[in-house]
Amino acid sequence: MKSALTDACTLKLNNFEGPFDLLFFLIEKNKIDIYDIPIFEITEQYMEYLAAMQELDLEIASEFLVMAATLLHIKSCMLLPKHDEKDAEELDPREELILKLVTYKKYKEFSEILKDREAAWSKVHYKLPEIIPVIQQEEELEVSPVILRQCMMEVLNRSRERMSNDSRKMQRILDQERVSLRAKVREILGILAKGIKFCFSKVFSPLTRSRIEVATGFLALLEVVKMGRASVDQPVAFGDIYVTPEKPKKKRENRETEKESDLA
Amino acid sequence: MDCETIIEAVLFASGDPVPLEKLAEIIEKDKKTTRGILANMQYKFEHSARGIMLRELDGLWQLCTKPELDIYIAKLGALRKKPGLTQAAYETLAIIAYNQPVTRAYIEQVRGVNSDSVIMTLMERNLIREAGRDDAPGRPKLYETTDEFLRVFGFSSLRELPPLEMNEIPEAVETLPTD
Amino acid sequence: MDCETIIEAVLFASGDPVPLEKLAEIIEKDKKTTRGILANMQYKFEHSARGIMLRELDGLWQLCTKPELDIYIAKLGALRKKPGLTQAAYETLAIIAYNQPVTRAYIEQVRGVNSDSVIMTLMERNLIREAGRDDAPGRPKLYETTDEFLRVFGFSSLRELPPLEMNEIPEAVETLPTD
Repeated sequence: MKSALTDACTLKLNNFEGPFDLLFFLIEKNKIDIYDIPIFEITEQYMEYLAAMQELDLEIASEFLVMAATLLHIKSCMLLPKHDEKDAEELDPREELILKLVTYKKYKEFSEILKDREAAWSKVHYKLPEIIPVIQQEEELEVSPVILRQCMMEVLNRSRERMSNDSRKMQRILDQERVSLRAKVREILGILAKGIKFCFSKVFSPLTRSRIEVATGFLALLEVVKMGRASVDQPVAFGDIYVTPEKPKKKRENRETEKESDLA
Repeated sequence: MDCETIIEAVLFASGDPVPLEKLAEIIEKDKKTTRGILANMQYKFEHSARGIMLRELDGLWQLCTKPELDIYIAKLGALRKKPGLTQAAYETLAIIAYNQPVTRAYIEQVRGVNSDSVIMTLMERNLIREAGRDDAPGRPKLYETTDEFLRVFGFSSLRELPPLEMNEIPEAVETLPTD
Repeated sequence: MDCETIIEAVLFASGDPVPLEKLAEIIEKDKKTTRGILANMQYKFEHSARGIMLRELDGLWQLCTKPELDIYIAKLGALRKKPGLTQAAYETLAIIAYNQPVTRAYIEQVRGVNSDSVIMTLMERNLIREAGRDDAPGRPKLYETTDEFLRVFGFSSLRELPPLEMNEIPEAVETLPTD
């Protein structure tokens, strides 16, 4: 093989698309079997080419340097003595490179075919389009019952979510404000059961209870009085109301009054 | 190479009218011969099942489509736009379909957004129509789906609407506040 | 009205490739019948003294001049010849054509060199386009060839790409002599 340096100088130096392109060129030039690359010669020629590029002050793309490193690595691997049979069966260090080169070759060949076809078909000429007015045509709607149903479910779910957001807010208010008459009646009866007299405004103090609670408490008190379980006394108009427990009346009568209060 | 073949290709590629002189130069004939060839071509185009014809405009020659084929060419310009429905339209249509007749207020309650323009679109598409007025205060308009709705969705009657499983239907809808 | 007449006029007026579906719709035939009519027309154009021919591009149909008439059309002048592609562009296009949709990383792996600007050029020439993103980490863009690729290189569909015979590679590698 001749020195590649002289050759390389005559080459259009930056004509190679990449390291594969250059390697491929060297392989073709030396009429080498791509499946049996003499790595020592190829590496040498490749390095000489890079050196030539450097001499000419051409910028060497990093890919070319990576390939140089790869070639040198393969070369050193092949220089290592093989220890035993097993090593011999191991992968040829060139294999990966060869695979890549063969693949590259296929596409390079096809790119030649593309070039030829392009040349052939560039002889075909087309006509510029006429100006054709665009008519907006209303065509059949593309709809789906499945989507209709799905949208219904989505909108309902969204509605539910929105509602539950609203009702959660409402609930929070109601949680604070909801006062059941029955609960208040039970509360008052509970106090009366202890047999003690109490001041209504102390138990249902506006300081500790909401307005609704106080009002409901008052209604509950009236219920309790109606039931005959307590008597009330208000010594001063608009003053404190004192509640005194009363003995329950006959059972039957009780039940009736309780029923009434249920209805109320 | 046949002169008619060349002229057809040249006029086709040009698109624009080409002067007789230019054509004569290309086929390497004199003007009179070229004119004869063109006239012959013109006759053949006219009297055969060709879609195009040869037209002379003041010494310029041009290929163009035959005028009677205009209606077919116009179809090229027809945008093959398969309109679908937007999510909003589907939702609104679904609410109407499943609850008809229904007021605009109800639709907006369920969707949670103003639905005026969607209802307009659905009316324009003839998928819904007005169906009298509700007895509620203000006597709001009611909406229902049309036969076109059934046809487009391929239902033979409203009973064919895909069922909504009862457990999937949120109670919220039944207890809607009338805000 | 004769279907061939209509198709000729429509394709002439269009200039651009027209989908089979559109032609079928215009002549009011089914796709199969339309394809038959087109094949018949194609044959007739080819075997008569016509200057134009009918070509298919992946289901799209277009009229164009016969390639052998190029020399005459060139005499019209003003032919807009696009500059040729670089070697790198052909290589990249070859890799994309056979592996589409394909990532930039794959192209660079095969070519052994950065291919950003080549891909940009091919995109500008409308020979390739983006085709979504790969599922791989980083979700890299995918590239595929366009109808313009088919048109420029004279394929009626990607199925016409000549086989690459990649299958011969593995065997060859297995029988590597150990130098």
